[in-house]
Amino acid sequence: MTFLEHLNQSDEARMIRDTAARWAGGIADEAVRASKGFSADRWAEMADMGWLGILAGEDQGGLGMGAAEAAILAGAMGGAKLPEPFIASALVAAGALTRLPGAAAEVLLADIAAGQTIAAPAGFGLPCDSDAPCPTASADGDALVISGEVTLCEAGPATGVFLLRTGGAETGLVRLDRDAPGLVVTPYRAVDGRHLARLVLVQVRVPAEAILGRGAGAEAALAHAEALAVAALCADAVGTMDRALALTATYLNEREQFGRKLASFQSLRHLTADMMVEIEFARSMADLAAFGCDGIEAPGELLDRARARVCRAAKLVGETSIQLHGGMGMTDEMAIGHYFRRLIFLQAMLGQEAGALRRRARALAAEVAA
Amino acid sequence: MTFLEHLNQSDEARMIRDTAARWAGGIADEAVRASKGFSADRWAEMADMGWLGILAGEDQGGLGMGAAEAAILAGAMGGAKLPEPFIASALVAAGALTRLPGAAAEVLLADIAAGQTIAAPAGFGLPCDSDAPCPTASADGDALVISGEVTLCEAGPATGVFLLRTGGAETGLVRLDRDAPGLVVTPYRAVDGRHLARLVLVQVRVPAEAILGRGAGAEAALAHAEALAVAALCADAVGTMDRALALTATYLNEREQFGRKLASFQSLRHLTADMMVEIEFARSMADLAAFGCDGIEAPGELLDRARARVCRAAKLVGETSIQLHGGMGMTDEMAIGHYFRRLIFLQAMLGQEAGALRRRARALAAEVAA
Amino acid sequence: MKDGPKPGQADHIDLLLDDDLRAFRRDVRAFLGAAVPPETRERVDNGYAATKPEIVAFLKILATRGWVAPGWSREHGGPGWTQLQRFVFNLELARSGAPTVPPFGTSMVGPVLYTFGSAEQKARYLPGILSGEDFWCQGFSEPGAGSDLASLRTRAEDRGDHYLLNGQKIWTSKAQYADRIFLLARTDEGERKQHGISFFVLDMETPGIEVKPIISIDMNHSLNEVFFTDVKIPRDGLVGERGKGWDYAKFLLGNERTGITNVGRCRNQIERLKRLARARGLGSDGAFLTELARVEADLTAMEITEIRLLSAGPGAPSALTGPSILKLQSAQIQQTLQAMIVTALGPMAAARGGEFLSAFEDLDGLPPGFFDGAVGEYLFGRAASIYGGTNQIQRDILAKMALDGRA
Amino acid sequence: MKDGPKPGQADHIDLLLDDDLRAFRRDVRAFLGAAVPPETRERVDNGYAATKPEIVAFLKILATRGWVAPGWSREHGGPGWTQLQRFVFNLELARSGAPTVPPFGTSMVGPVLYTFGSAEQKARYLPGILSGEDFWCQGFSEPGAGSDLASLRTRAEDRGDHYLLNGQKIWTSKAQYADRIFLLARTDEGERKQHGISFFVLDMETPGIEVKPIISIDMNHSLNEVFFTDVKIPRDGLVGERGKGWDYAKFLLGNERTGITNVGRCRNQIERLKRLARARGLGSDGAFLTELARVEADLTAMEITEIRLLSAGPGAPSALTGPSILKLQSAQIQQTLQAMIVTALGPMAAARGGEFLSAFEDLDGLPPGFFDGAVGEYLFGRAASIYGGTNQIQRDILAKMALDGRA
Repeated sequence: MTFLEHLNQSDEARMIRDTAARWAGGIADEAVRASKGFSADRWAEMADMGWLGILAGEDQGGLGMGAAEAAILAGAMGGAKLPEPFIASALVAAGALTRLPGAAAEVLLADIAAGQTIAAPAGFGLPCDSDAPCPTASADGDALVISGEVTLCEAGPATGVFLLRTGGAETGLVRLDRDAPGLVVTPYRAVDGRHLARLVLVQVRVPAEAILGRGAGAEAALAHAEALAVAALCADAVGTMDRALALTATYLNEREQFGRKLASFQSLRHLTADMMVEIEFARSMADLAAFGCDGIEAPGELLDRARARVCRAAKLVGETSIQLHGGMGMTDEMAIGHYFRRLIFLQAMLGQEAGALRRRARALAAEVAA
Repeated sequence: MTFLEHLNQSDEARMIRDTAARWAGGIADEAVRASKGFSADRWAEMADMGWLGILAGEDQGGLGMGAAEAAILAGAMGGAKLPEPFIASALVAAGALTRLPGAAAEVLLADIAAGQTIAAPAGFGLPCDSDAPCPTASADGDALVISGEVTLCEAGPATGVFLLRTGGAETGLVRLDRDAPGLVVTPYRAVDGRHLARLVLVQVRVPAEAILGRGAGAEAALAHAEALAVAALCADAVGTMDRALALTATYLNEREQFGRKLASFQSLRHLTADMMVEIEFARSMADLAAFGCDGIEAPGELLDRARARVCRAAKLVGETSIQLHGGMGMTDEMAIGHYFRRLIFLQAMLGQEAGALRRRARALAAEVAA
Repeated sequence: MKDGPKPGQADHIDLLLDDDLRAFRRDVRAFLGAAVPPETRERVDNGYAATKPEIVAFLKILATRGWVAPGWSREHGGPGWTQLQRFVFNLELARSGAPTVPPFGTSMVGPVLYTFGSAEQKARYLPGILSGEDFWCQGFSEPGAGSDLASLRTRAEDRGDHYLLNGQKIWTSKAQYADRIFLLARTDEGERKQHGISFFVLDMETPGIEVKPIISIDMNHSLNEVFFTDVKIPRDGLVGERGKGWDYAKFLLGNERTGITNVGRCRNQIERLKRLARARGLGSDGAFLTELARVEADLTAMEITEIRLLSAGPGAPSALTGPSILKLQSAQIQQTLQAMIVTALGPMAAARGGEFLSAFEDLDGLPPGFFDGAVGEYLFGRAASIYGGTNQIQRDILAKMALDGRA
Repeated sequence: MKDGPKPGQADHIDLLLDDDLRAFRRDVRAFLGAAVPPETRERVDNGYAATKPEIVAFLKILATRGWVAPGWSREHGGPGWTQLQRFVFNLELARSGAPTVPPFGTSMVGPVLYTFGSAEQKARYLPGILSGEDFWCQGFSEPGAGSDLASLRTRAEDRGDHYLLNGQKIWTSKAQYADRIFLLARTDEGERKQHGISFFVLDMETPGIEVKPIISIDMNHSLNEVFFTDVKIPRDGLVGERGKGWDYAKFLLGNERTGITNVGRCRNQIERLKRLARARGLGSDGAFLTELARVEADLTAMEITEIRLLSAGPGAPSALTGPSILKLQSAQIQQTLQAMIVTALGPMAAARGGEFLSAFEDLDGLPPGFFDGAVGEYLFGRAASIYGGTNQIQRDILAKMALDGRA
């Protein structure tokens, strides 16, 4: 597939887009607040529509689609500011599993697709480019024994399985059940209210059949999952920003000050225009990132550019939308603040603009010094 | 003197300010253009008013004033965008000489003050913080033999003497006459039209009586001259920006578009406000730099902050003033472009914002790594 | 210069002061160093708002030196400090990690009362402000009016022995703590909407007042809506002349603007950034360090600008532009610092709340409160460019002077 | 993917193209590599405008392939390229250091003529455009009208066998080189000021035309004023319908906007920045390198946005917002790059002009033309946010769509 084909969505992709827009558009702000981080009903609906298996093959009960379609869904989640771990389970964890051979991966993928299991990537993908060390694994017969910590993992009470990246002597990817002896899961919340957790592993024993991948095979799966994470987070951010802009435009048209509609003040109009520009540039980068997952062999540097540019846009759009809402934007009551907080979450998951630029700046240093 | 006393100008300083404002205010744009980089008449007027000796002691025919008063004059030069090397000769060169003992320095200082000699600092002060190496000197009996190059020196046809900083075996400061055998002065122009020159020295012999200072004594004089250069350039920039703002405000009030005064468009109004803010912050830093010359023992880091902040302001104010003048701002005919170019010159002389921040960033790296 | 910091040290303020002010600064620093409890200091340093008990306890200590109302003259029971002493005092307050003292009593209603109030009002209200015992709040903004104060719709109807107050205020900071409120209400219809507004003071216990919390985007409660339903304001609750409330409000807001640069907090933030950089290994991140150097230069410029404008006095031309310039730049510098800290937190900027605070002992050697507080401060910090006149309003004010030749 | 650059290489465009486009790109690159003389390449790369002889010589070579008018269909004698082929062609033009081909003939008046002109006009004017022989200029802007084209005051009075033209144009780029001009003039009074404007073409040798240079802030002459005093335009100089000039101008400006991102030049600038960084030892300047990485990301976003908008076609909703978005961002990216280069020049950014060019063999191993050209480009580059609708106008256009729901 070329980038142009990617841009000209397939009929299937358009159908996904329309369905997602309709579904997400029907979810009220109050309903999202009421769910306090997770709605089992919404999750079941996603499963029913096949979205939790969007990347899984038809053999695993999935839709067998690619990053382009996955990104469409992620964008819809952003637009409705849904807190469910769709990206975590259905895209990043499932995306890694699609690249792993073996029955264990297939079974888990099918469970995720069916909505029976929610999986959380641990130590990769979310956040991108984490600077924290992975838990270390050592062999014990054909099992592994793992100790260490994952400080941030997108997992809530409903999350049953962790896909853990391991470091140390035995690098790879394992399935870790929530009730594994020696695993302590401490829950906490994200700035946008979703569920997160800290994992502490003390001599956790993982049997051979739960080892999903090792060495180069696992690395390739992880790289694919990382790319999917970037693409999905970028798409989520664009969906979030689109909605933030729409809310802001509505607000400016509704409210008056000094006897005039806020939307009539040129300074506020120009700030709105700046938001539009940022969003359009972010949209381009989200498209590029989605294309990069399936269409480019080693998209790393392009993904860095994408997350850097999307982070910048997210910061400007988030901050400007609050500014344009004035005092009202400072209240939790208005939806705009929730979108602002989601954008903060997404920037953190994307590694922040500064983090995304770091690798390239180092490469440039080498190039310039040469 | 405390900073507060510095801010509350003396009667003498106020007199200088009023005289300078009146004099500079009377100089027409056309007159400055016509002088093509230097007006002997204006220089003579500056000499008559005693300004060329503002830093020289009364024994040398000077006014014996300090950096605060010198900065007032530099600001006036900026406001009228005068191309004469007032800062170079009367402040930086003369400022170094005031800190050097000995008859040679005294005589030269008196000549500068009287307007008989125009001196140019070479290898220090202008530009600040140059990264180019100094010409190197070695002893030959009690004379010095100097070879090397100074790429940028603020000197024109009327410049008769260079105050040269030497490196190599014999670091110090020497008087170098323009007609010294082995010295080649190649003239060129600055972006704002003033006279610059490249100096190339091949085995130039400087007799003992022309050696103005050596070692620590010369270093102290050079440090003082560098501080004066920063203070004067900052003040010049503020004077330049004040005038750029005034020209812009006038233009916006005179011109119409879409049937309305430009000054009535909120977006243009806000850009004007941003210019004001930048100028006021730059003014504070110029005050600080002037105070630093005489009132603080080792003002280096404060001077770095001052030139960094002033450079940033100069860039924004210069660029914004052109933007607000629209197409007309793009023409050489309008005075505003000349102020813009002067601000480019001043930023270059101040070492650019990036250059001014470099030393502090390094210090912070050490502090943070510790 | 022997009292000043060593050359190259970050604190340049001493270099700009004379011996008396340096001595004053040492005195203030020593006193505050002992006056602020370590737990308060840490919470405040991490960006959390002080609790009411913390504020009250601290004011009690300040009152022992007569320092609760730094801006008041001796005549009114204040310390009679110069503007520069106040500048230094504010700097040291922040440096010590002291709770932010709400400005409503000391900087806002107090000066209105001693300037325009009756002898009875002064006697009744000023002592409680000076002792720190009375907690005030401000009833200016109204829903839909935002920066456009003159459009207010709360009415105080003259009923002979009292005014009958009906209406609603919004953004009332700390109203949940307040003993008293000062407010603007419309008493008459004026030709221009600025006319016919009056200035009142009122006990918060008066029947008919209802305070409803506004949870802000940092998920904290510091703002409120205040509803007035047939509230009887005694006649002596009117301050100054009826219908002159707009003038008093402008007088008060003028006072407010000079205190909002928050230079001291910004200095702390720079120290926090260094601490964070050390913890997160950013010592080789040239972009970060240069950005830090840049904001340091900005902050120095703001300090000098504040000193310059303060020392110029109210008659100088800069007195008109100065408040807006300082407001704009201080909002920008504060927000830049807040954002820099959040960015430097990296992925953990994603976390917030009580569970997070107890999930970790430390992160990169820093307490989780450092992270949580920084994100909260960034969120609530968006207010810096909104409250007290948005950035857009400040630019309008400045442009009027530059382009229309009037204030 | 075997034809693409290696992963990690700066040029991502190949990764986005299909095999045909990659082959097309190779063909264009090979041809242009031979077509541009090294001296021209260096001058253009340093930021200088190409001279008329350089442009003419280059167009002659382009004409051998039929590539003078990349946007024209085969029907009109163009290569019939897709938007993406044109995008790639533009990229390679810049990459090769080719002279900037003035858009006046090929992108502006040409499409107006073949869309709205008479058969005679097409026969007379199009061949000269396609061969590169005729140099055109544009007479739209007038003094005092700036971005407000509809306020123009130049009049063309109907005198039966001719129109009598009186008035003045300004900002006429390259008029000193031009053989012909197209212009807007008022032929009738309309109810709205957009009405009654007509579109004319005219030989520059016609008596009564006077061209006066405008020296711009870079001290160069590329702009002009053009005065018309009783100039007789033959009747067949009127293009399309009388009074419809406003519509044709809008059609023309729509074409203009799609070509102005200058992505290719920006890519060159990034390479120049690296070269400069190498020469000036900025390899350890983390702030500089991060800024460079940031603008690279920006440029990638602009490339993708341009491809995205081009591939969406004129019917898509983005066709309305796209041109303004690209114009705003391209101005910003170009200006950022120009300023970064000037800043990285250090103190020598102070120098300019012919004496400077001959005073040095090289500076830090770079030719003085690198310095002089960079400062000149920075100066003239301010125009990017002014001409073709200022940044402010572009934001007005975007806000109308976001807030008023209309274009």
